[in-house]
Amino acid sequence: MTAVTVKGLRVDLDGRGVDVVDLVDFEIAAGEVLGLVGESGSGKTTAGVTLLGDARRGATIAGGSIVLGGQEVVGLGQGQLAKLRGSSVAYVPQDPAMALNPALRLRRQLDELFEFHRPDMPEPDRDARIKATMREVGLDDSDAFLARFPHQLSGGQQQRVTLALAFLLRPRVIVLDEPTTGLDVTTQARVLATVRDLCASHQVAALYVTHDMAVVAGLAHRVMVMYAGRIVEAGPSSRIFGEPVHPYTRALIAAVPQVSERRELTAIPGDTPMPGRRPGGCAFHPRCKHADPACATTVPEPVEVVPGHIVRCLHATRFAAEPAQPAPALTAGRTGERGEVLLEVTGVDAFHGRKQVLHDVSLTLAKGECLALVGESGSGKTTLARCVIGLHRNHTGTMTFQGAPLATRARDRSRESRRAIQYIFQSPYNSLNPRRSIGETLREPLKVLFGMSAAKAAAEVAEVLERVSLSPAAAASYPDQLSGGERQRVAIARALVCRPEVLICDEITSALDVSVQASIVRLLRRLQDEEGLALLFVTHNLGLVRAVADHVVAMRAGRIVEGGPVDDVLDRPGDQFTRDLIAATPELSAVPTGDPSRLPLSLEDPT
Amino acid sequence: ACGSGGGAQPAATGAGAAGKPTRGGRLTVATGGAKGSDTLDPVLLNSAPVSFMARVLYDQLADFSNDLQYRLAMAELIEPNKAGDEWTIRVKDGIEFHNGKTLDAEDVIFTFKRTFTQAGSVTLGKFKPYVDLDEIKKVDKRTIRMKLLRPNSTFNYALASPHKIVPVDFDPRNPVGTGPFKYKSFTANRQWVCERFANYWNADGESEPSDSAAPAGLGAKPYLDELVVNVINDDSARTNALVTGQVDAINMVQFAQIPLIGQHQQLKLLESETGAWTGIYMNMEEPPFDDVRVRQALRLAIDREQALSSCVSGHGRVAYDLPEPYAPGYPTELTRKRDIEKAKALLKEAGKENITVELVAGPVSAEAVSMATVLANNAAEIGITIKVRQVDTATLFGPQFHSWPFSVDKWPAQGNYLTLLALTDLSESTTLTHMPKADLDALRDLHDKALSTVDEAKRAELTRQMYQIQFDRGGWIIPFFANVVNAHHAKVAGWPKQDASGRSFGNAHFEQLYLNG
Amino acid sequence: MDGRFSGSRRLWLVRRLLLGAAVVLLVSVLVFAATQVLPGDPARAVLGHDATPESVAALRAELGLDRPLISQYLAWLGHIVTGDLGQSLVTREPVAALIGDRTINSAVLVVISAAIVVPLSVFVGALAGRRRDRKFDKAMLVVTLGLTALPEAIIALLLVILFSTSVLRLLPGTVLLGPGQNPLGQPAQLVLPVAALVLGVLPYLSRLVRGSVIDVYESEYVRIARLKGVPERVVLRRHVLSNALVPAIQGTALALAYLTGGVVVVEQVFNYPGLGTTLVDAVNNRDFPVIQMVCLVFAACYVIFNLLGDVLTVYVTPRLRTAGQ
Amino acid sequence: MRIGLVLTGLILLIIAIGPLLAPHSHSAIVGAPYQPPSSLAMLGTDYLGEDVLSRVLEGGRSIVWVSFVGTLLGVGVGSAIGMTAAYSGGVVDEVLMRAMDVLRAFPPMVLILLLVSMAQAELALMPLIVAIAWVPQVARVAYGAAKEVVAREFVESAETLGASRLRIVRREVLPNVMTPLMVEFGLRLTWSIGIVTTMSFLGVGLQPPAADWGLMIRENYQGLALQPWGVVVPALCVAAFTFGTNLMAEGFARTVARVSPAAETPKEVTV
Ligand SMILES: Nc1ncnc2c1ncn2[C@@H]1O[C@H](COP(=O)(O)OP(=O)(O)OP(=O)(O)O)[C@@H](O)[C@H]1O
Ligand SMILES: Nc1ncnc2c1ncn2[C@@H]1O[C@H](COP(=O)(O)OP(=O)(O)OP(=O)(O)O)[C@@H](O)[C@H]1O
Ligand SMILES: [Mg+2]
Ligand SMILES: [Mg+2]
Repeated sequence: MTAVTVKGLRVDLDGRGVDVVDLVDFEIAAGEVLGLVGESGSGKTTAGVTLLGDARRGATIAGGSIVLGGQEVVGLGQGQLAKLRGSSVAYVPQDPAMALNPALRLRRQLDELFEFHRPDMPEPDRDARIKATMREVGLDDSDAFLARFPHQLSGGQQQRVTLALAFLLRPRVIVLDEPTTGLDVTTQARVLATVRDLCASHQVAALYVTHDMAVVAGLAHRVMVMYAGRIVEAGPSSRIFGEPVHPYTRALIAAVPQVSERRELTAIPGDTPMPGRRPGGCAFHPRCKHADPACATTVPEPVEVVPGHIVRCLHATRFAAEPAQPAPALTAGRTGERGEVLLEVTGVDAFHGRKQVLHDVSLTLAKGECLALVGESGSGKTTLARCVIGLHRNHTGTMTFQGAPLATRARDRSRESRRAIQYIFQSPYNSLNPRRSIGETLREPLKVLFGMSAAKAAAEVAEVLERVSLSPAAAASYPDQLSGGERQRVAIARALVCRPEVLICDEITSALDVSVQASIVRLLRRLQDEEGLALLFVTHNLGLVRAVADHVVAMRAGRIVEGGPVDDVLDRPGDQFTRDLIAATPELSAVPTGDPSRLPLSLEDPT
Repeated sequence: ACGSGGGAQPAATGAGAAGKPTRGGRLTVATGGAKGSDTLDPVLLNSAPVSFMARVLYDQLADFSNDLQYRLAMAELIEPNKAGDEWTIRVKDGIEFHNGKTLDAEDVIFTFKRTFTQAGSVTLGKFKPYVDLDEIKKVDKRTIRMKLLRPNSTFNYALASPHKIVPVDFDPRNPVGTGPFKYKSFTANRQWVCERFANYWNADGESEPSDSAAPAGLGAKPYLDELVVNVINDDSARTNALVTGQVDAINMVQFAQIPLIGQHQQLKLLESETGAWTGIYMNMEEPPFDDVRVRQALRLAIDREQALSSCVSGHGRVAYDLPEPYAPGYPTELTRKRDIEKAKALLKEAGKENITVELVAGPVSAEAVSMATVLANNAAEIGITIKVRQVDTATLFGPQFHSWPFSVDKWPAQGNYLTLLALTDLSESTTLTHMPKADLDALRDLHDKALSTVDEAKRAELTRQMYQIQFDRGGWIIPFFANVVNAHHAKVAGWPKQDASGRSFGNAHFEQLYLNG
Repeated sequence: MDGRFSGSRRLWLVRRLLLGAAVVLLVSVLVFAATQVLPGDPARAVLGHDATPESVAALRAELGLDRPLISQYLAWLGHIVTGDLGQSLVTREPVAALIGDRTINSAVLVVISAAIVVPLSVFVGALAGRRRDRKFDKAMLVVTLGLTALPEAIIALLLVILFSTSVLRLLPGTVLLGPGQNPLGQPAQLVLPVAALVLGVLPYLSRLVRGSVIDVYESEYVRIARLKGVPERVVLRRHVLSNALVPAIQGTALALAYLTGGVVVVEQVFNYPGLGTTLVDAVNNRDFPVIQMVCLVFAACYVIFNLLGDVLTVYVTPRLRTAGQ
Repeated sequence: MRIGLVLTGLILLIIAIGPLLAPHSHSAIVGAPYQPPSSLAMLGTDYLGEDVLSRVLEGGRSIVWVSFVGTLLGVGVGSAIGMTAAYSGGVVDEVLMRAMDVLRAFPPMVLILLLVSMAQAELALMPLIVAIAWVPQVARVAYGAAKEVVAREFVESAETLGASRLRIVRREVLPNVMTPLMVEFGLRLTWSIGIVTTMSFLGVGLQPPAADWGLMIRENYQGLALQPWGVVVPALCVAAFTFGTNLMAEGFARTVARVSPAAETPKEVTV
């Protein structure tokens, strides 16, 4: 039974006649989970919220039809939409911390749905339904819990509350917009299981929006791939991940790092174009390695390569006939002797205020090696990294660089050690001064560390930009003119311009799309090979660890629980904690079905 | 204090014609010029409102009428001996204080003692050189005899300028006097309330001439039951209060607001010429004013007509640097014409061309600052640049008050030039002009001579000679005598025609006012 | 976890109170120092131009102005602590009596103004914020901009001209209040001063409310509420206002503190017997104990309003209220 | 914003070339007081008989000078204090910001009243007085803005290089709080004009015979009924200037800074 049918949907930016998404057709059956994937900016959210008859400020639904349970949504008035929303179609937002009203208690926010959609429902029934739903999403159903305010919940709990809000009135359709992005892998796994369970048991049709291919692989029955506002490929999960046809889909999949095997990550060159700047013909052609002149001029029509598998590519039939995706090259981990130890951390205890967040942490980093630091959120990875660079002052224990002790504060350290150890921050948006040009940003270390004149520095800047594969012309631009990936390259360049020996990278790819992440990772590996850089690579992404690291150290609650060569740890995890972590990480290569038995963890929330 | 304030009911109600003259009722007026330091202590009077209020609460041995004629008040006799150094004073019989006590010689003696002992006493100055406290003898119940330290044949004038008689054991917190109204409440800078004193000694006395004198049959003065004086220092706000009927009368009407009041039929103006003056003084110890030619040049440079027109819209009379126009011996023939050329020549002679001086001006009167501005304007024409620096009164009267080289001050009319001179140029401690010794000695000599003669004509002649010195070499620039303007609602009548002292509200003769009910 | 404050909150409150007291104390030191720098002295201001050196010296001695500064200050502070606010140098009356009813008068003015301006601003601001960029909003922006373009003194003058003396003769343009008289006894007199204060604060506060209403309207949870099918009017009432209140509370605290300062100008224009006119007089007379006390009252108001604002903010913000639990 | 530019430009034009156009000296007495407009005095005469037009043309200088320099100084010093406190944190932060709290406890008008009485109304000192009134308020705003910036990673990045504090404040923090500070400057300028006018109006500002719009309002208010131009024209000039700068600040804030300048930004409540 079809729950919702979308045909020819188009959303325009107001007054500019520019489409954000167009030509979107799909339907979702009751109980089915449809995944919608694509790089950032491709139009996923825009397409998703149209099911609620909504377009964000500055945009309007310009055409097409959305039939939901026999009712046309496009063109409904505010009042009718209000009736529909929450009861027939519900929305689960990306960031639960922002989506829950901080001034209202949970019960109030849940009860509100009855107030406007089921005004006749008697109070005891409401209460029963609320409690049942709370249990279904794996939350405490006590009155005390319901009397809490949103800020009194953890991120995972908040996300579950948004799920409860969405499922409370048993809508036909539910739109989930990257509901697990902010969560760590274990919590993510639990939330995913909840979603799948609820959809199945209440026969709710779900549109699951995400940029994380691996998540969809384990959850969705069918998957749509979106690029530049168009659905470029759609089909059953098994087809999309097993036999992808569109070059874009293939490239996306090749960029996803895997925990189970070390493989060469391939990046898609370039960035997703913004609405209004999308190229003619096939929008993907400038980034496509198979593009021919026709691609630049002809708009591809959807082609059904096998029943239920549709591809919007001029060469769809040819690609479909080819053997599916050449298996990604497996690479060997680097082995052999560890080099000279550069950085040594011994017995570090660190505190935030009175709270101890690191307990007796020790590790060593050798020349030319990449040491990954993994652990769930809040385990103290960032704190440790900041201790090393001298930004976190409240700690005890010793740290040495090439045998010489490091002062607590960066400012008190020798110029030599300030040069030799460089730090790259997580957010490319925050780590560059928005008011200074890239050139100025890159000259700053040269000035501070070497007192270099601007003229001499200019040459260095141009050179370092080339090393991170940016054009020297980028020196004149400002951060907001660059994409996230480009900014992160600038951040790397700022570190490299000091000619460091150790790079500390704190989740430097977590804010980026997989394809961009792949290119950054490749860059780092290249630098490592060419220049013998030592890397302390902080991440919670085990796939990445497999892809880049030589050694790995796992942390939990401020303690090191396990450490060793990557392959040893990931293939034969010694600690239960590491095992859980690996199990919770969604994998692309796993059997792509909606089979709940594959879910790694039970539903109970341990908190 | 008393709880029922004056503003509780709108004062003047209804426009148009006034009704029949009636006894009783409450009069609400608003005054400007009040200060936080105002008190009802009659030896500390230092603002316009307290000085007219003192006339309401207290009375004097002698007084000046509204045209500045000397006359006896509570005294039935004030007489000097031949040498003018011994005075006999006898008070009238049966004058009653507000507390029921009868005025007698003890009270007069007590008042003198109090004047000498109270810190900050402002009337002390004029008595100090003459009165010997140990030589005041009570002759009988109502008579005293005073042996002065030196002759002063105008001692009676000193008694007629403010010298309020208070009863023995006077307490300023509960002031008791012999005036027509008695104290009810007082809050400095805010409100005074007083009520009719039934046993007013001068209830049947002659009233000051008025255009709307009380009809016979209205009974004994005062006619009003209660007098409420509100302080509204802001000139516009005060006018507004009258216009909107919140008060029945106001004083110190700014000349610019006369037309505004004229628009209202039921409002009447009360304007009077006075002998009060605001002067600019030059400190003769300080260059360039140590040179008489500079002083005269400035006196020649100022455009008196323009000053009169600009500062008070022409409401006043031109003056020629000599104060006290009502004083015996005032030389009306001593006048000056504006003469730029002569002024320039004088400056050239003195070698003081193109000089710059600072004039410290403060708000001593409404016209003080504008006068300074006009002078600065006029002086520019003779090559003197005057920088006007405006300061507040606390700064003006601050420690430098007696040593500013060039500043302003204001005086009410004293009625007698000898009295004024003793308080200003001749006083060693409070002089502002710091006359050079030669002139000072000459003036002192003339002053002493005048005081030791009881011959009025001779005294007038000596006074004239002193005026001449002032005119030729003095340090004051007095461009005009400003009028005082009051305004009142038509329903309040009985206002005196004239108020030469400039104390406002018809020299505070509230006892002769009545309401047309 | 509800209404009552947690232990750490109570500690916070105590800390804030102490801090506030310290601010007031420092203000007193500053004002004392400032009064020492003022040119001129009270003895002269009292005595006027008839002052003789002896009388000034006598008065100075009597007023205690000849003692060393520190001992003057400490003596003053000692008296304050024991509840004796000292004596006016000028009138020799107890300062407490002098400023007592004026404080009440000013407070009446401020409280009435606040009682009008706060709900009005919330109403206007919320409406404008809701109709963002529409006619009402634009009109409101122009009006508030126009109002801020006029200094308070000029607003007050305009009001007098319009409603009292020249155009309409509806309301008294001057306030006449006997000592101890209740300003509420004559409401007509209060209209214009209150209007001047309200017009002075309204632009600031209503735009603050508008800004925060818009912020909240833009927030994700309001979008989500709409996507839950909550009707628009409930969105405003329940989801927007409850959260937009916080900046409004802070703004109100600031506005109240500002009002207490604004009374200086407005009282002056309307001859209103309050703290503002008292301060102007005291400064002119160099009446140090009064200057000090009035400044202290102002500072204390500032501290109290801020503290109240913070406490209220904590109270209506669940995140802050429940912190530390 | 365009209207704002035009108005402000107009006023600045008056200030720049006005004195050259003035038919009389600003302090010359050209006739009787409060004369209605005539060929001699096109806007009539004022309370002393000076030419209103000449005084209006002359009278903008002081107000613009005092409010502009005062605001610049106040915003400059205030933001320096705010940024230093925000960046340094710890004791410096506490001491500086508590000191600002103490100053903020004086309503600006009260502070100005005290300062003016202390210093007397010297034109040269008046900007300083206006500045002192603004410093604590601006410091608060700059502090809030800078506090957000100093927590950002590019500041930490500069710290890992060992850049000096001054360098970090100047090169990393300042450029990022520049926009709110400009907005602040615009608003404070508007308010300074109001304050300067009010000071003159209360008689604690410039003193006669100086020509100054605020002073003119005070001087000629008495004669409003006789000769309204002496009050109306300077009041309009002040209003136009305030309105102009206000529109500009508002426009700047909306277009460049993309914030709605809610006057003084309410502070965060700290736990
Ligand atoms: N109302 C709008 N006004 C302006 N631009 C818009 C609007 N809605 C969407 N866009 C633009 O359209 C593009 C697609 O936006 P959308 O949020 O749908 O992408 P997305 O795939 O959900 O990206 P992400 O993964 O980053 O969430 C983006 O470049 C966005 O900037
Ligand atoms: N500024 C802070 N104040 C107090 N506690 C903090 C602060 N920053 C971090 N913590 C706490 O310290 C612990 C370690 O935090 P840290 O940021 O090092 O973890 P992490 O492993 O980097 O986590 P993530 O993967 O989420 O980045 C966490 O419990 C966190 O709540
Ligand atoms: Mg999205
Ligand atoms: Mg981290």
